[in-house]
Amino acid sequence: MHQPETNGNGTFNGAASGATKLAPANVATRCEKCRKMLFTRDLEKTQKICPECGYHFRLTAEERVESLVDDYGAFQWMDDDLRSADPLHFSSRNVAYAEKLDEARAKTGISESVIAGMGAIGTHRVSLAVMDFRFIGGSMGTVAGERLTRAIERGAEGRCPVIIFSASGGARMQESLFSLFQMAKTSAALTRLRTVQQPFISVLTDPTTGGVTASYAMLGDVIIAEPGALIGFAGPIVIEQSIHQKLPPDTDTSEFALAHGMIDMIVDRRSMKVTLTHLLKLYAGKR
Amino acid sequence: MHQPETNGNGTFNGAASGATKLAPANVATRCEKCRKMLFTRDLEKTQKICPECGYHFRLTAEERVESLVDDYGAFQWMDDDLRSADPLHFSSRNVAYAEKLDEARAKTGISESVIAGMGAIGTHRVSLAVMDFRFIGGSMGTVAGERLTRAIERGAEGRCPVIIFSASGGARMQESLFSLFQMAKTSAALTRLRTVQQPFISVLTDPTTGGVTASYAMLGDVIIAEPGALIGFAGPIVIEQSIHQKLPPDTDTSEFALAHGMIDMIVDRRSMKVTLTHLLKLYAGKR
Amino acid sequence: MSYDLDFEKPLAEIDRRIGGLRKRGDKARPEEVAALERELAGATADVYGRLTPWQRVQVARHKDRPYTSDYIRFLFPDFFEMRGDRRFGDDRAIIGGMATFAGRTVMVIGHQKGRDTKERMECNFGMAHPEGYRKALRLMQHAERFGFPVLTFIDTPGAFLNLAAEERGIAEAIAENLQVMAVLGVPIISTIIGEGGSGGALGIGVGDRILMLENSVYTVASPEAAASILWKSNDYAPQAAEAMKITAADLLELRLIDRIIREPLGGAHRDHRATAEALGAALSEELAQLVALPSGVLLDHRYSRLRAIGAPASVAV
Amino acid sequence: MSYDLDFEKPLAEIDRRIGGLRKRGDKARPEEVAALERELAGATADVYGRLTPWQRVQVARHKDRPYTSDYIRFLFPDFFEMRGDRRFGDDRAIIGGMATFAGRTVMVIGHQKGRDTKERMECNFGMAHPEGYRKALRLMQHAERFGFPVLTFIDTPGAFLNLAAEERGIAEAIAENLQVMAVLGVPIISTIIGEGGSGGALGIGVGDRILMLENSVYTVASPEAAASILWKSNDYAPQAAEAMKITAADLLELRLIDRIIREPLGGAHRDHRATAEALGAALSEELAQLVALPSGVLLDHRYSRLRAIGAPASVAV
Ligand SMILES: [Zn+2]
Ligand SMILES: [Zn+2]
Repeated sequence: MHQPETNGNGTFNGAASGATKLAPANVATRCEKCRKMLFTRDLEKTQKICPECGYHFRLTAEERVESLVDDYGAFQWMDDDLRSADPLHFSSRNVAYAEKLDEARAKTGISESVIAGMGAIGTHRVSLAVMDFRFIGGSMGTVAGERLTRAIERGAEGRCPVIIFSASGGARMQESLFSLFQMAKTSAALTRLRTVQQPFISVLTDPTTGGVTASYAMLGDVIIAEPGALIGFAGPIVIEQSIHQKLPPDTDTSEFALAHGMIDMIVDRRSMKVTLTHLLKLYAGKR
Repeated sequence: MHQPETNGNGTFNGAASGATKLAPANVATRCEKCRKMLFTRDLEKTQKICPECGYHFRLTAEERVESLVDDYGAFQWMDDDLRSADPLHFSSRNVAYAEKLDEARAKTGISESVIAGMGAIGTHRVSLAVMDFRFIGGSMGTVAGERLTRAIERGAEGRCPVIIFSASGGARMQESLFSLFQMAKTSAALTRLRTVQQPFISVLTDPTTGGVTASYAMLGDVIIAEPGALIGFAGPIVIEQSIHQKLPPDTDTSEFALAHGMIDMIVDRRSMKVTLTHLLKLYAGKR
Repeated sequence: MSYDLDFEKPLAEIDRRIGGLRKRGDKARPEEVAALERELAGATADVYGRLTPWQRVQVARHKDRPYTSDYIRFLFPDFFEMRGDRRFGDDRAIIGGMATFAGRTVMVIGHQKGRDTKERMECNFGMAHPEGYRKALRLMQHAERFGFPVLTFIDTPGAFLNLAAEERGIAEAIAENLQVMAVLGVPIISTIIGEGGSGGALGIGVGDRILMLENSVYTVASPEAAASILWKSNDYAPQAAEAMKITAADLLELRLIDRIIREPLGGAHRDHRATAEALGAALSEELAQLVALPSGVLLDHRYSRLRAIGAPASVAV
Repeated sequence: MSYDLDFEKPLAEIDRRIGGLRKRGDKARPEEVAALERELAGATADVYGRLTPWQRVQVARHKDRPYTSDYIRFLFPDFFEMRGDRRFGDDRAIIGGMATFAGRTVMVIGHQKGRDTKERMECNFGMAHPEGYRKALRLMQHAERFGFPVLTFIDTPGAFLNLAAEERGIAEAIAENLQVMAVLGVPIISTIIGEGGSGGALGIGVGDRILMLENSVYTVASPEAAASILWKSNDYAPQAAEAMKITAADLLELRLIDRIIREPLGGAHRDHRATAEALGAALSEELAQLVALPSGVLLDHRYSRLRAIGAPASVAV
């Protein structure tokens, strides 16, 4: 079974099964964009989109899966047994990386920054992997890289489309070069998918930066982004620090990426499933 | 034999065989760039490069071949029998296109805007084609397109490199869509060369614009240009007329093309043969 | 829809009279209106039945002529737009994406001129920058990877001629498309739906079949440009249009295109839906033939076709 | 050549004394000079024999360290530079071209930091824009077409981080290279010659063999950046350098690289020629092994190698 660490008492969008981390229904949250106070119960109804301004709050990985698949209960979780071997026995400021991983698992209820499995979207069987930014900034280390690679391989072997929802600050520093090389590994895996005429649909959510953008995430046959997501290699803050250059306010947003030809489409979360279904139908069309 | 129209009394660079159109040795020409008066006999010694400022005067196609091949007398001219079928029976201002062709032949001593054949450069056997801007602006119609295509095919069939020196204002209007489609034909022919691991070396000389740049000429495995050549799709004059925009003075020169990543190298004419030989040696290297 | 082209003046006059009658409402005599409408139809058939090449240029450029987006609306209702070249930008002068057509998934790519002022500015009047051709390249290679036939729709005065286009290699972008299309492993059908302007048209125009709408034109240079060079004055554009053989009928006779799609009475701009239906029927027929060919045969035919264009004569030398 | 790194102070002192003796000219006692030179060699061997990771970072970034252009001068005398991405520009931070090496034609591609101020500006200190990676891509595909092995030389603080790089898709450019290199049909050998900075290094760093010069480093993020995030202060860069296992010796032990090339006494910057010769010998050996492999085997090995990187542990769940 999936997610032993999950406390299982959250709710999302009215579904009974759960692993989500929303505050109780009567608690209020401030919208990051329009600064209005919003009730959790209202956000639940809109898939965590601000009813006032359309701001897309971040979803947990499990909320994401639930929002997409036809039958969440039937979703086959995969590779949940994988754990970082902590190849460098890394620690910083007297805190072992292993402890950080334990903390992240406890906090998020999931076992790593990527969760993955097989399910159906609009009746189309797909290999789906989703990142969770809460888990050490959605960073890609050996487990994330391996789960993404296996998700791609399941598409290649099972001849079905692969869909990955990214949300990541980049490579995980605590696994150093092992993390960096996951960029090469995931990108290489996609070449296997190409040989079987199955698509890779890459969906970029807030935020998708660093090594993830510079590898598989930008290699989608189709690349979709949620509105207002931060998307870029460095991100505007790093750029401003690095070159002491003040940037236009929309730098490295979904809209910026669309304007610069990097993505195909910006899709509101409420239309995401129908958009993916549309695409899956087209790719399933007679050749 | 090649070039029946050639009067055969020119001289070039001291060679006995001839078809060039230089003025008598004691006649003076004004340099297009530095405006100095130069004697033909001096220009002959420098392959028509201004000794004062390095300006590259245009070469005739035959001068070009002579400047490159190991043994001009042994150069095998090819496809000299091809003539435009004038498929539209074109005329403008009561002058038939057929008459213009006759005029151009008489003026230049060559039979069309491209001449081609097989020869050796630095002992490497190559298929060589050269354009001549004097022939209706080096325009590419059916004969030019066919000769270029056959030159490429000779490379593919004989497994030797193809070198084309371009000098063209673009497609020949008098053959209308037949001319336009030569762009597709020559570009398609290059795909045949790719399958036999033989290179296409494209050399752009003054001027190379229009349909020629938008087809085979920009598809070189290596692209070389002579210094100061006009290179571009539209050319600065057309752009200025079209959008009423004053352009920087170096727009659409070889140096502009190099700066914008479109060509590999600018080569002085006096180093052209040694550069091509260098390249041919590399492509002939063990795989 | 008004009759506003020069040669449509007689039609405009009849139309004005019909309008006058109609304004009278119930007082109008139906027989009178019907008679005038028959007269208009007859006159239209007459005028459009003997358009000069230069008049066809006017029709091909008509502001109400159906554009790629109109054909998408009628023929490809589940069109999924794919944007951007993944390198520099998303050029709105060339649009493209996947859609279902005749029971299979196809890749649709076409120039877009833009209808109103705002859209025209966005689309740069259908004159693409290098990133437009590179987006088209990406989409064609995507189509090849997935085995989707490619349908292109050509409607451009030409590639854009400005400094930015030169800087980013407009010539290279078109050239690369010519080479890639020559060996793309899926069927390609290109249709000239309006203006086929030179290299900018050809850049998405290499195909197994080349179709033309009845009143579209395909030119190596615009008649105005050709006139200014060969006749030394723009005023000779009608003569240039004539001499250059730019109409669908001429080009079919010269065997440079494969098929003409008839337009509704009075031109495609008078009935977008009917035009789209005629085009759709033709595409469907041609596509059925092409998908039946093994890929090797398809590519051999395509190459032979390109190779044979404009064979010159041989003379004794 | 001076000794100007912090940890070289004892060496600088001996060097200064030798210099003092030499200045006296004939009056200098040769035995005395020779003794000091022996002392300097011994001290250098001692200091360089136990460099900390952070000290190696200083050596890897040394202003006199040999750059790609130096290796080209020594190892590839008939180098033919190929410039431009054919799309946008010619990035001087990555240079490349064909050359003869070990009896065959190879494609050489490497970062170039620049030696003097002018060259450093031109090369942007070895931090490439997207067009640099796209030029590298063009050259690699060219190499594949002609069957030329690819040798890459990595020496960059990282890809450039500015607005222009983001606008033109620096992430996409690196990503595409990773994918293409994974299946490029010719041998690829990548050597870290100085700084292997993150994605900017990896963008030309996927290979059948990964070599490192003894004092080069390969990092997922610069020690300074890692320190500022994980230790909350740049000052902990030495600790970060240590913890991240960035040296050739560590990475060989972790089996992330294949081979270390020893540097001359006191670091590569003390003898460019000797460094180049050692590198050349290693490349020649590795290349001989790789070209002997059938292309299918080569690619299977490359994929397996990539596939196996950082296999996580499995736990019961
Ligand atoms: Zn809000
Ligand atoms: Zn001069």
